[in-house]
Amino acid sequence: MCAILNIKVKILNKEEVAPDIYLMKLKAPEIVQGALPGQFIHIKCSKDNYPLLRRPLSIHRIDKEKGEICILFQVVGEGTKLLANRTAGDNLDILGPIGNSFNIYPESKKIMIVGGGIGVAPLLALCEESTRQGKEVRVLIGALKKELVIGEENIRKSGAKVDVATDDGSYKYKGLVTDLLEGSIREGWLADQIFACGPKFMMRKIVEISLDAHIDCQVSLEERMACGIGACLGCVCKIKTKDKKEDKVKYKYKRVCVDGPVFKGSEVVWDD
Amino acid sequence: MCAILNIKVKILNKEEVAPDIYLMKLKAPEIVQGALPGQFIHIKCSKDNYPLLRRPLSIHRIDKEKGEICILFQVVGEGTKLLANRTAGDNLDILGPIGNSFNIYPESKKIMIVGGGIGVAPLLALCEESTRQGKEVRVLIGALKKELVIGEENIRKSGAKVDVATDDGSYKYKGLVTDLLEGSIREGWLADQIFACGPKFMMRKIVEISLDAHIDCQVSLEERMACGIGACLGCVCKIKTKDKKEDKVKYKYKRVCVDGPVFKGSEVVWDD
Amino acid sequence: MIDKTCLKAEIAGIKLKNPVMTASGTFGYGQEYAPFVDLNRLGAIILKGITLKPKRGNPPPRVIETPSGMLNAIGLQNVGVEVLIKEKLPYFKKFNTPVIINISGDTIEEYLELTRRLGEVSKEMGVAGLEVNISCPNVKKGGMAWGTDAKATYEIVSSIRKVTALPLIVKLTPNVTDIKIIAQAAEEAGADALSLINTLMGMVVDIDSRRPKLANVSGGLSGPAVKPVALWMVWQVFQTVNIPIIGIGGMIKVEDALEFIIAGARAIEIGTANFVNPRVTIEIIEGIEKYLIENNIKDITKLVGSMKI
Amino acid sequence: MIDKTCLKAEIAGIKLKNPVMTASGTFGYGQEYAPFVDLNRLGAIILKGITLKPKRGNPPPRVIETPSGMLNAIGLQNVGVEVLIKEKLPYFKKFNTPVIINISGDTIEEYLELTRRLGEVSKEMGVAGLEVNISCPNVKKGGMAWGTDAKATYEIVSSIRKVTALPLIVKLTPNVTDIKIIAQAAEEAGADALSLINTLMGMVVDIDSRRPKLANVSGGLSGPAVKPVALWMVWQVFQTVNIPIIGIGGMIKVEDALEFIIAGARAIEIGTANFVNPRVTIEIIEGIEKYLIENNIKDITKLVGSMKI
Ligand SMILES: Cc1cc2nc3c(=O)[nH]c(=O)nc-3n(C[C@H](O)[C@H](O)[C@H](O)COP(=O)(O)OP(=O)(O)OC[C@H]3O[C@@H](n4cnc5c(N)ncnc54)[C@H](O)[C@@H]3O)c2cc1C
Ligand SMILES: Cc1cc2nc3c(=O)[nH]c(=O)nc-3n(C[C@H](O)[C@H](O)[C@H](O)COP(=O)(O)OP(=O)(O)OC[C@H]3O[C@@H](n4cnc5c(N)ncnc54)[C@H](O)[C@@H]3O)c2cc1C
Ligand SMILES: Cc1cc2nc3c(=O)[nH]c(=O)nc-3n(C[C@H](O)[C@H](O)[C@H](O)COP(=O)(O)O)c2cc1C
Ligand SMILES: Cc1cc2nc3c(=O)[nH]c(=O)nc-3n(C[C@H](O)[C@H](O)[C@H](O)COP(=O)(O)O)c2cc1C
Ligand code: FES
Ligand code: FES
Repeated sequence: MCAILNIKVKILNKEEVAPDIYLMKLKAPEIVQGALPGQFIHIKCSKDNYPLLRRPLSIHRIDKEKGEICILFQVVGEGTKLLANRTAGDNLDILGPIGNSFNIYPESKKIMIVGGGIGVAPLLALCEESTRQGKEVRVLIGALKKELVIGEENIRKSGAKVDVATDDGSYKYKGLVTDLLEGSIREGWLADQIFACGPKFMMRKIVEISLDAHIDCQVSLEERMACGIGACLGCVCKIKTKDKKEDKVKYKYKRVCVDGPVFKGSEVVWDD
Repeated sequence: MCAILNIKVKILNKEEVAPDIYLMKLKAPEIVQGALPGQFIHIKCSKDNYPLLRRPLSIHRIDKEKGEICILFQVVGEGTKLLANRTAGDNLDILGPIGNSFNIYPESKKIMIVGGGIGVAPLLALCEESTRQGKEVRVLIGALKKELVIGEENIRKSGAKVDVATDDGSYKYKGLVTDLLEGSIREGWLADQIFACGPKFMMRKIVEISLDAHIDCQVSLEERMACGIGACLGCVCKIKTKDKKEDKVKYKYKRVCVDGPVFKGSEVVWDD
Repeated sequence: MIDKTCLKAEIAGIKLKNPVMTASGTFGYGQEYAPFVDLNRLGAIILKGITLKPKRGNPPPRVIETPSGMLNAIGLQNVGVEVLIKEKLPYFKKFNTPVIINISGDTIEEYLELTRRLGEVSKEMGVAGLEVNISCPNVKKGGMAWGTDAKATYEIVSSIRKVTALPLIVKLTPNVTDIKIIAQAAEEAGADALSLINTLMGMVVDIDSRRPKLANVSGGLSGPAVKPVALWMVWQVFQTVNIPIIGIGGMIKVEDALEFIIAGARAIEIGTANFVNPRVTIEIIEGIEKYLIENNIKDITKLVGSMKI
Repeated sequence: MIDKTCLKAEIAGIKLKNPVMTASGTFGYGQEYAPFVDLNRLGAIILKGITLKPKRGNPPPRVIETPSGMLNAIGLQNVGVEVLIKEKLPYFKKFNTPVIINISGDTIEEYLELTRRLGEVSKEMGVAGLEVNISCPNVKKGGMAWGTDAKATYEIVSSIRKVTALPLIVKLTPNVTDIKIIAQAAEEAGADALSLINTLMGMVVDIDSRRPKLANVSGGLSGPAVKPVALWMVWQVFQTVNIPIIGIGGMIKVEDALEFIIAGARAIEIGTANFVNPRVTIEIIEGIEKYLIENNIKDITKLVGSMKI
């Protein structure tokens, strides 16, 4: 992990790739060399102090040669709305790269990557890195409907096999992306590692599936953040602790920003 | 005075006419017919609620034929900065027209108009209306330095005689615009009415001069505003009261927004 | 999905078409907003705080913007109760919206005389109720002093209660250690409803002149900045008293109003937001209706205090 | 125009290069901000609030943005004093910036034990002083209860005073009716300095789930939204006590810091703004220096409390 920098990066390009979903390319040679799949950047969306806090967005793509990174984000509130209004040529104040990144084991041969909704954002970088390392990669994408399926083409270009599930059946398989995962396992395609990012209920289900199938699984979590660099303790999630006698509750709080955002699926305590 | 409207108007044009001073043309047929020189509009500078309050800006020019009004403003803080960043084609949420306007007496023949700094903003409309009514109009413009002299050309085009004073002497007379006023009175050009807008100390001095010369004088005041429509009582200024016995302090608070912004110079209590 | 919902509320016996009222001091004497708002559509109108005699108010500057808020130190400038009765109240005859008078005084006697006077004319002039301001931070005497002490609150509210049968809303200040105690005192003293919050004390300094930006030195903070504080206090008081609560503080969009209702406010008052968007009250009424319909809630009373913790 | 100015300040006997410190809980254990800030340039570093035993803290969500502010309900998650001493404090050996420890406890005994323990190691580990947090709104026991009552404040501060010679800064809560009384109690009890404000209590409601957005229900409001409230309290306390005041609350640019100094703060703490701009402390130090030079002020102490009213 390289040091977190606070820099101004130039917006090279902005594109609405799906309704309310934007792809933005940033010139960031200072951070691109150290950036790893699964890490994120913490962005000041506006030029003044409103909204006040930064917004965390995953690194969608890492182009070391050109010194560029991409982000892929959905407009859900004020911060992302203002970000979507920024234009090519603008400077963006970011902190990054932040977080621990997905851990691809050298010995893994087959990699399964599952993304739900905007959760595919960090997965393209992961997919490209995995194929670069010569792994056999399959990607499952879940979305509400056809227009919201994002990243399929780029993921396929990277050399991975892609399958898609839509809730309403408007594109490819009708149903949940977790059905596809279960299907592929049933068919006997057993990955050495599963990586997942998406809605909580989806990740929880994937962790269950992976535990049943005895496949190592890593998930990328989200939590509301303030500092983004490990100082405020605002972004914690519950992580199981090794059965210490004194510890009645058997979990401790870990920071999603710097202890994560990627955690072992088996360690996450899912409540509510 | 016509009713105050809350409307969205289109920005037709924006131009930086002097360093940090912008001229903006707005399509506002709904309010242009009733608008009078000296009135202002109360503007939501940003698209969100930051900064929170509207900002009052004088109507600089009224073009009834085209249904357009202009504003002329100086960037001094967050609100005006955001306004300066708005672009042609944008919609602007405004309240207006607001205030009592300058009162040109039918019997007046000679009109003297004095503006200091950005205080010239409401005076072009006044000047154009005065010449339209066939008055003989002289205008004195004061500014810190040459680049900050604004409106001279348009005022001259309207048919008025213009003189300029700059503090540093970089353009025309070196000194205060009030020197020019005193000079013209000494030379015997006695106006029937003096209208003034600018920094407090300038208006105060002009009122003194006008009282000495027994010339009727109207000044346009500024005060921080919240509602801009007479409801909050936030924008008051001290106005002399007719010597009522019970009233020891001999002034009352009047609202700049709807009781003004134009007041008789002789009625204003200038303190601090 | 349902296609109709009921927005009606009853506060202190006052029947409201909907729960959206205007906060005292931010809606003038009503008429100022008539160009923008059909006053008939409002739940109730609360007028600028009134005193027995006219009040000049504080010197300017009286208002200053702060991050997502504003400070005001109007100092209760108002026309006095007699001019109110003669010149301001008649205007409302043509509307069927309840008009509530926000009252202030330097002494208990002044509150009482004001209450009696408004009681006398209430039928004729259509005074629906009184909102007792014991929380104004911008006047030297009286004002907030009543609202920061439970005993003083009890004393003034029970005194007023004795001289009037008018619906009595007591408006609380947030500048206290424990608003629950004050709320309880007001309830025990006979308040029919509570409204909260008034403004938080604040100050801004001009670093060039090294003087306070407000001539009055301090002012009252209002606007979105204070919303979280107001919500917390409404929720606290909701768990404490049995009389209805009117939520106030920083609402500028329908979501804000819904937060207050869910936290226990049977009605709400919109203040500073009127300055930003003069039609905000109507937009919030329409937004509440839409939310109720979309969420299949047939009656807004079902939403009041529905927060689960 | 002068070309040099003196930024030095002394608080509770602690010598500061400049008046800019980091507010507890917003600067972690210091190290987190080292990539962005030369820690040697800071006036002082105040670490995340520490307790005798490690504390797990509250469940998430713990933070939520509000208009120009944020609510937090961290619940004092911290490593406990022993890990602090062993793993966190050694890091500061290479810096010459005073490190102040913010302490909390459930009981007086815990505060005392913590104080004694830190006193024992203070020389060796470079503990410059203690900031006693009697104002945390996010813990069930202790916390703010001490800071909302003058007697309790006196009791806890005088008890701590008896067991330590370390510089003692008492951190006050704004959630009180009259902060002057609390400030006086702390002064009388032997505090060397006061810091204010901690956060204001607040809440945000999720209108979809109809639950509070914070798992802890309430949280502490900080950020620019609270600045006017903090300034007013600093000014109030400045007129009341004779010990130095450290201003805290909502500062995000140099003008804000200057407002606090003019209103009476001998030093300031920057909190939430660190999250927005990790270099904000340095920018504020540089900005203060520039202001002093431009205004021909040779020594910052001349500016402290220079407000004319
Ligand atoms: C490590 C990390 C990586 C992320 N990567 C991406 C990404 O690549 N693309 C993308 O579109 N989004 C990503 N998110 C989520 C993104 O940060 C939020 O959508 C964004 O902060 C919302 O800001 P806003 O101002 O637009 O919305 P707000 O007005 O702040 O909130 C709108 C809604 O969004 C949700 N939300 C807000 N903040 C968060 C948060 N931190 N975590 C989860 N939900 C939140 C809430 O439910 C809220 O109701 C990531 C979050 C984290 C923690
Ligand atoms: C009736 C009226 C008409 C006006 N017409 C014009 C005009 O035509 N052109 C123009 O450039 N300006 C005009 N002004 C002044 C203009 O409203 C302020 O400059 C503007 O509101 C500043 O907003 P801001 O957010 O940029 O600055 P802020 O950040 O709010 O303040 C920056 C500085 O501007 C000054 N200021 C702010 N608001 C006011 C105010 N309401 N009155 C006086 N000073 C203020 C303060 O000294 C402050 O330090 C007018 C003011 C009034 C009351
Ligand atoms: C300019 C102004 C004047 C006010 N005058 C009064 C008043 O006369 N009486 C009163 O009880 N409250 C008064 N208030 C307080 C408001 O009624 C309200 O309680 C407060 O502003 C919080 O609500 P808001 O954030 O929606 O503005 C005033 C507020 C403002 C901003
Ligand atoms: C995330 C967070 C954690 C905090 N933790 C502590 C703490 O442990 N001890 C303490 O005394 N104050 C704590 N505070 C309060 C701050 O030190 C400060 O008093 C407050 O945030 C106001 O300053 P600001 O507006 O500059 O943030 C915390 C504040 C925040 C935002
Ligand atoms: S966001 Fe501050 S610790 Fe993670
Ligand atoms: S700005 Fe509200 S009365 Fe003038």
